[in-house]
Amino acid sequence: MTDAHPTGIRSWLTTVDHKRIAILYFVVGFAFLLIAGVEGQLIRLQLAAPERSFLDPDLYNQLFTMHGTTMVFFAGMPLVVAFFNFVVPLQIGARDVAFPRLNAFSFWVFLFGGLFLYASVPLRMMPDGGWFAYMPLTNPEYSPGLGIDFYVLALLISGVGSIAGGLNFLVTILNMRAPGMTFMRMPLFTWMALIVSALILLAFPPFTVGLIFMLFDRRFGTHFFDAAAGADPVLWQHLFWVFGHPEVYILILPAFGIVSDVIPTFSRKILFGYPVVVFSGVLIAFLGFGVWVHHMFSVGLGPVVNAVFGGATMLIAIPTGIKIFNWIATMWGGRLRFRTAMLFAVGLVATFTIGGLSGVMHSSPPADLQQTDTYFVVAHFHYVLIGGTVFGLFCGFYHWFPKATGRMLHEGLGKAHFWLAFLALNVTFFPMHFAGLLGMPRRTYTYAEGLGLDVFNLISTIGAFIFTLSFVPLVWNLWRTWRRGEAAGHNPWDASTLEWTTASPPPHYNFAEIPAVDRRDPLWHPYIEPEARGEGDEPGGAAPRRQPDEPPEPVVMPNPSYWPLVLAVGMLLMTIGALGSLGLTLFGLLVTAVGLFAWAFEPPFGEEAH
Amino acid sequence: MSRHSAESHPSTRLYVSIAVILAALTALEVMVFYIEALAPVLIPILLVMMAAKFALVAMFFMHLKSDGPVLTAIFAWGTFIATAIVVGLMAIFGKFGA
Amino acid sequence: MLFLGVLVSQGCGGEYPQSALHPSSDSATLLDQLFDQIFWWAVGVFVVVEGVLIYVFVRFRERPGDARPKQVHGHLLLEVGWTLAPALILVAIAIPSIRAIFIIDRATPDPEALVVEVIGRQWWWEFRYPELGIVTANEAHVPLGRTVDLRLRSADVMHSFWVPRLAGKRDLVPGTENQLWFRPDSVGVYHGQCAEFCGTAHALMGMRLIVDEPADFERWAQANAEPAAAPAAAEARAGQGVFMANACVSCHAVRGTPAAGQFGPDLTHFASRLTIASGVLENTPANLARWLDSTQHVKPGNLMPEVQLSDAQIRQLVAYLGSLR
Amino acid sequence: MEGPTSTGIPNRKLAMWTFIGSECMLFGTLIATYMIYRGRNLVPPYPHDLLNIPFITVTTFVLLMSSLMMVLALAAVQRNDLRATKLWLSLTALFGLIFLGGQYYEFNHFVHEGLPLSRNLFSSTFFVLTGTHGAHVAGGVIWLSTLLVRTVNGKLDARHAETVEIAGLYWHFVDVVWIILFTLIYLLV
Ligand code: HEA
Ligand code: HEA
Ligand code: HEC
Ligand code: CUA
Ligand SMILES: [Cu+2]
Repeated sequence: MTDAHPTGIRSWLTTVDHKRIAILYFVVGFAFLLIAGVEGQLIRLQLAAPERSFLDPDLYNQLFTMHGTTMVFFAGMPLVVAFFNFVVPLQIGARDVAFPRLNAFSFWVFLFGGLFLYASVPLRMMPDGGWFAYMPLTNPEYSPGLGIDFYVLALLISGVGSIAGGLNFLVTILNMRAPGMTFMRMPLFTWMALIVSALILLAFPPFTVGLIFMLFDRRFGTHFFDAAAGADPVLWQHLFWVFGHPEVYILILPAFGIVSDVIPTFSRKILFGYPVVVFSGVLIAFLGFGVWVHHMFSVGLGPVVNAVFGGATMLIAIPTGIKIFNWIATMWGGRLRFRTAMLFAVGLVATFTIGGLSGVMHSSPPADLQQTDTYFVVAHFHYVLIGGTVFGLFCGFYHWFPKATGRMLHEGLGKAHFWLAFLALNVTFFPMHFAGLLGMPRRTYTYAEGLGLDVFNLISTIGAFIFTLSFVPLVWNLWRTWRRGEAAGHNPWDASTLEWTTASPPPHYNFAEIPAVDRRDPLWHPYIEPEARGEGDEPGGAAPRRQPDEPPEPVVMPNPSYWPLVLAVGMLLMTIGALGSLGLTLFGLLVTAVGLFAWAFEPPFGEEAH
Repeated sequence: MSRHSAESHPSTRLYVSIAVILAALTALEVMVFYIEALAPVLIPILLVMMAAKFALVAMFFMHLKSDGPVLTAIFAWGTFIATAIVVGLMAIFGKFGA
Repeated sequence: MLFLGVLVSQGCGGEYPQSALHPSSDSATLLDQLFDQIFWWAVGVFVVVEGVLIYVFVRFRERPGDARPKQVHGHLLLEVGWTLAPALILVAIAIPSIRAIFIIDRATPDPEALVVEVIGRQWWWEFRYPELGIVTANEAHVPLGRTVDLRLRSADVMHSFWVPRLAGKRDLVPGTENQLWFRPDSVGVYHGQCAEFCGTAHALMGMRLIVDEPADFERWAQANAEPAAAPAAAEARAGQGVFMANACVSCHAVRGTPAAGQFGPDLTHFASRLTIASGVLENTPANLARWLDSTQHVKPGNLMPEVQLSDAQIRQLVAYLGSLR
Repeated sequence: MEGPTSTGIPNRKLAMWTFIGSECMLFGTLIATYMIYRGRNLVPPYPHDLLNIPFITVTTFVLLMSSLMMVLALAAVQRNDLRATKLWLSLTALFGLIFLGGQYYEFNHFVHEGLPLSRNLFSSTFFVLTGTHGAHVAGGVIWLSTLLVRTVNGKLDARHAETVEIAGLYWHFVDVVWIILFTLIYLLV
C-alpha cells in the first residue's frame, strides 16, 4: 500500500498501519470514557442526597459495575494502547510494529469485547457483581441470568487482544529500534511501554484462568469456588488481585512515561536522573506482583500474611517517590513553558501524590480495616486513576496531537479544559475521604440520613458536574481545530525525541530513511553541554537531521488485510455462542480457523504499487 | 540465517543422548515412587528430578544454552514470577504446614 | 480541606454515629491512633511535595528572553537523599502497623470474653449467644467493659462486619469462621453496616450494637433467654393466630410457639428491638404495619415476600409482634 | 521490512519465547489451583482411587520422545534433508496423537468410574488443568501437520527452518509443562 493516504471504510477495516490503529483505539477508548463517565454521573445523581430513589438498587449495582469495568478495561487500557501504537514506533525510529496484522487483530477483539459487554444494556442484563465480581455472589445461585456471563466473556475475549498487544510491543521495542538506539537511549515513554507490555503478558493469564474457572462454575457445574465442595471462594479474590494490582500499574506507568517525556520538553531541560527514573519504573512493576493481598486485608488471612504484604506495599512508595522528586528536579532551574500538556503533567504530579499518599494509608493493614470497602478507597483510586492515568493521557493527547494531525490545538481552550478538570477532580473526590472515614461503605445505592454524610456527597455530585463541563472546551477545541487549526510543522514544541524529526502527520512509512541515533535526546544535542551528557551519549556526532520529504529508495510496507478482522469476528461468534448456542460456537471456531490459515498463508509484505 | 544456526546447534548425537537421559530420569521417578523406603524423602527427590528434566529440555531441545541471554532472560522471568506466585499462594493457603 | 478533616475528627461522635474517627473501644482506638500517626506523616509529605511544586511553578516559569537553562544530568547525593527519606518515613509507619497487626489479627487473649456468633445472611444479621442460649437478629447487646469475641460466619455470600466505632472490618466468608474482638469503653447504641458488596439490598444491611451497663445487660439477657410470653390482649392473640396460620411460621421462629422457621430472623423478642429489617425502620407499630404491608417497598429486594394480608390481619399481627418483649 | 533486528533474534522467534513466558503464568495459575485444592476434595472418588501411574507413564514417555523427534526434524530441515524432515515431523505429530489418545482414554475411563467434570473438586481441577494442556498438544499437532503438508508440497525447506524451529519451541514447552504435571498430579498423588 504505497498510495499515501488510502481512504474509505474499507481502508480502515483492513488497515495495519500503527498510526491508524492508534486513532481507532483512541476514538473507541474515548467513546467508552464518555459512556462510563455518564454512568459515573448517574451514580453521583443518585447519591446527591440521602435516601433518594432516582435509581433502584439493581440498576445502581449494574451501573457501578459497568462504570468500573468499562473505565478500567475499555477506556483506560485502549487509551494507553492508543499511545503505544502511535508513539512507540516513531520514538524508536521504526516504520511499524513487529506484527502489524496482529496489531489490527488486537484492536478488533478489544472492540468486540466492549461491544459484547454493552450488548447487555439493551438486553437489560448488565452484570452487577462489581468490577471484581467476588464469588460466591457471582455464581448462578446468587446471580442467575446472563449478566455475569457478559462480564466474564467480554473480559476473556478482550484479554486475548491485550495479551497479543503486549506481545507485539515487547517484540517491537526489543527488536525494531533504529541503529544506535540502545536501551539507555530510549525515551522514557518507550521504556514504560516496554515494562507495561511485560506486565500485561505476566498479569493477564492468571485473570484469564480465574475467568475460565468462573465460566466453568457457572456453565458446567464445576466447583472451583464452591465452599460446600471443599473449595475456598477466597481463591477467586487471589486470582483477581494477582492480576488486579499489576493492572493498576499497567494503567499508571504509561502515564508516568508520558509525563517523563513532556516535563523535560516544556522545561527545556533533559530529564533529571534518567537511569533512576527508568529503574524505578522497573522496580514498581516488579514489586507490583508481590502486593496483591493488600486488597484483602479484611479477609482474615492472619497476621503474618498481612504483615508481609503490607510491608511490600509500602515499599512501592519509594520508587514512585523517586519519580515524583526527579520530575520536580527536572523542572527546577528550567524555563517552564506552561502549554496545556505541561499543565496536565504538573497537575498529575500534584494530584497523583494525594492518591499515592492515601494508598500508603491503605497499605497499613490495621488502618485499612477502617478504610477498605469505604469511600476512602473510592477517593484513593479516583485520585490515582484520574489524577494519574487520565491526566497523563490528556497530557499525552495535547503533546502529540500536532504530530498526529498536523494541526495545533487552541491553547486557551486547552487551559480551560485543564483547570476545569483539575477543579472537578478535587471537588468530586476529596470529600469522599471524609465520607469514607465517617462510615460510608462503597457500592451502596443509598445512605441513611443522620450519619453526617449528606454534605460531602452533595459536594461530590457538584464536582462530577464540573467534570462533565470540563469536556466542553475539549470538544469545542477539537471541533475548532478540525475546522481551522494552524499547521504544526515537524517539531512545534522543540522536543528532543525522534518522532519530531518527521513530518506532522507522519507519512505512512514514518521515516523516509531510518535515522541513526548516537545519544539520548538526539534533537537537543546542540544544547547539551558535555558535562551534562548521560552515560548513553557519545561526544561529537550530530543530531539526526530533519527527514527528507521523499524516501530516497522505495519503501516496502505491510499489506492491508481482512484476516485480522475475520479472525476477531470468529472469536466474537464463539463468545456469543458461549452464552448458550453450541452451534454458533462451533461456527465461530470454523471462522476463526479459516481466518488463522488465510492469515498464515497471506504474504505479509506487498511489492510496490497495488 | 538457518544455515548459520545449523552449525551452531548441537548435533543429532547430543539430542539423542539428552533424550536417553530424560527417559532414564522418568523411569527413575516412577521407580522412586514405588520404593516404600524412600517415602519420607519422596517429594524432594521427585521435585529435583522434575527440575532436571525441565532444565535439560529447555537448555538443549529449546537451545537456550546456545541461543544467548535475551531469550533465557525472558523465559527465566516467566518461570520465576510464575513459581513465586505458585509458592506464594500455596503458602497463604497453608500448604507448607504452618 | 485538611482543616475540615481535623475539625471532623474533633467533632463529637453524636453527629457521626458510624464514624471510624470516634472510637469507643480498645481496638477501634488502637486503629484510630495508628491512622492518626500515618495521617500526619502523609500530611508532612503532602506539604513538602506540593510546597516545592508551587515554588517551582512560580519561580521557574519562562520569562521572555530567557536563554536555555543549564542542563543537569542528575545529582547522586540528592537522589540518594530522596530515596532514603521516604524509606525512613515508611519504617516509622511500618513499625506501629506491624505491632498493631499482631494485636488485632490474633484471637483475643481474654478468657473471660463473651462469645457471640454472627451469621451474615442476605440481607440481615443473625446473632447467637451460645453461653446464654439467646438467638436474635440485627441487634446485639453487649456489656460494658467486657471483651466481646465475635465468631463470624456466612450463610450465603461474602459479607463484612463493620461497626466503625467499635472495631475494624472483618469479612464473613462462606466455609470459614473468622474472629473479631473488642472491649467497648462507653455505653451507647453503635451503628454498623455490611461492608462487602453482597447483592441487591447490600446498602440496607445495617445493624446496631448496644453497649449496656452490666446490670442492664444481665436483665436483657435474662429476658431474651426466655421463650415468648403468650399474648394477653385479644387482638394480639388474634395476631398470633394469623401468624401461625400464614406462611410466617415457615420462615420465622418464635420460641415457645410452633413457629420454628429458620429462613428469617428469630422474632421471639422482636418487640425489644429498636429497628425493623436490619436498621431500615424504627420499630414503631406504624412502621411495622408498613413493613408487613409492603416489605419490597421498604427494603427493595429483601427475601421476605409480601404475604397477602388484610388491614385487620396486619393490625392484629402488629399487636402480636408488639407483645413479643 | 523484516530486516536485521536490534537483538539479532528474529521477530517471530522472540515472539514465541515471549508467548511461552506468558504461558508460564497461565499454567502456573492452573497448577497453583490444583495444588491448593489437593486433599480438600470432600466427595468421592478421590485421586488415588483413579490415577493409573503405569498407564500414564507410558503416554508421558511417548510425549517425551516426541520432543526428540521434533529436534531431529529441525536438524533435518536445517540440513535441508527433506526426506528426514518429513519422517521426523510426522513421527512428532503421531506421538502427539498417541498422547492425546491416551488422555482421551483416561478421561473416558474416569467418567465411567463416576467422575464427570462436575462431580467434585478433584474432577474440576484435574480436568481443567490436564484438559488445558491437552488442548495445547492438540494445537501443536495441527500446527505440525500444516508444516508436514507444506514440506510434502515442497513449500518448506531449509529457508523456512526458522518456522520449524518456532513450532518446535512451542512443542517442547508443552512437553516441559507435562513433565511438571506428571510429577505434581500423578507421582505426588
Ligand atoms: C492508577 C492506579 C493505582 C495506583 C498507581 C495505585 C497506587 C497505590 N495503591 Fe492503590 N488502588 C487502585 C489503583 C491504584 N493504586 C485501585 C483501582 C484500587 C481499588 C480497587 C477496588 O477495590 O475497586 C486501589 C486500592 C488500593 C488498596 C486496597 C484498599 C482496600 O480496598 O482496602 C491499597 C492498599 O494498600 C492500595 C495501595 C496503593 C499504594 C501503596 C500505591 C502506591 O503505588 C502509591 C505510591 C505513591 C506515593 C506514596 C506518592 C508519591 C510518593 C512520594 C511523594 C514519596 C514520599 C511518600 C511517602 C514516604 C509515603 N491501593
Ligand atoms: C479510569 C478509571 C475511572 C474514572 C476515570 C472514573 C471516573 C469517575 N468515577 Fe469512578 N470508578 C472506577 C474507575 C473510574 N472512575 C472504578 C474502577 C470503580 C469501582 C467500581 C466498583 O466498585 O466495582 C469506580 C467507582 C465509582 C464510584 C463508587 C460507586 C460505589 O462504590 O457505589 C463513584 C461514585 O461516585 C464513581 C464516580 C466517578 C465519577 C463521578 C467519575 C468522573 O470522573 C466522571 C467524569 C465524567 C466523564 C469522564 C464523562 C464526561 C462526559 C460526558 C458526561 C459525556 C457528555 C456527552 C458527550 C460529550 C457525547 N466511580
Ligand atoms: C419466605 C420467607 C418469609 C416469610 C414467609 C415471612 N418472612 Fe418475615 N422475614 C423474612 C426475612 C428473610 C426477613 C429479613 C428481611 C431483611 O431484613 O432483609 C424477615 C423479616 C421480618 C421482620 C423484621 C424482623 C427484624 O428483626 O427486623 C418481621 C417483623 C417479619 N419478617 C414478620 C413476618 C410476618 C408477620 C410474616 C407473615 C405474614 C412473615 N414475616 C413472613 C422471611 C420471611
Ligand atoms: Cu452483606 Cu453487603
Ligand atoms: Cu493494589
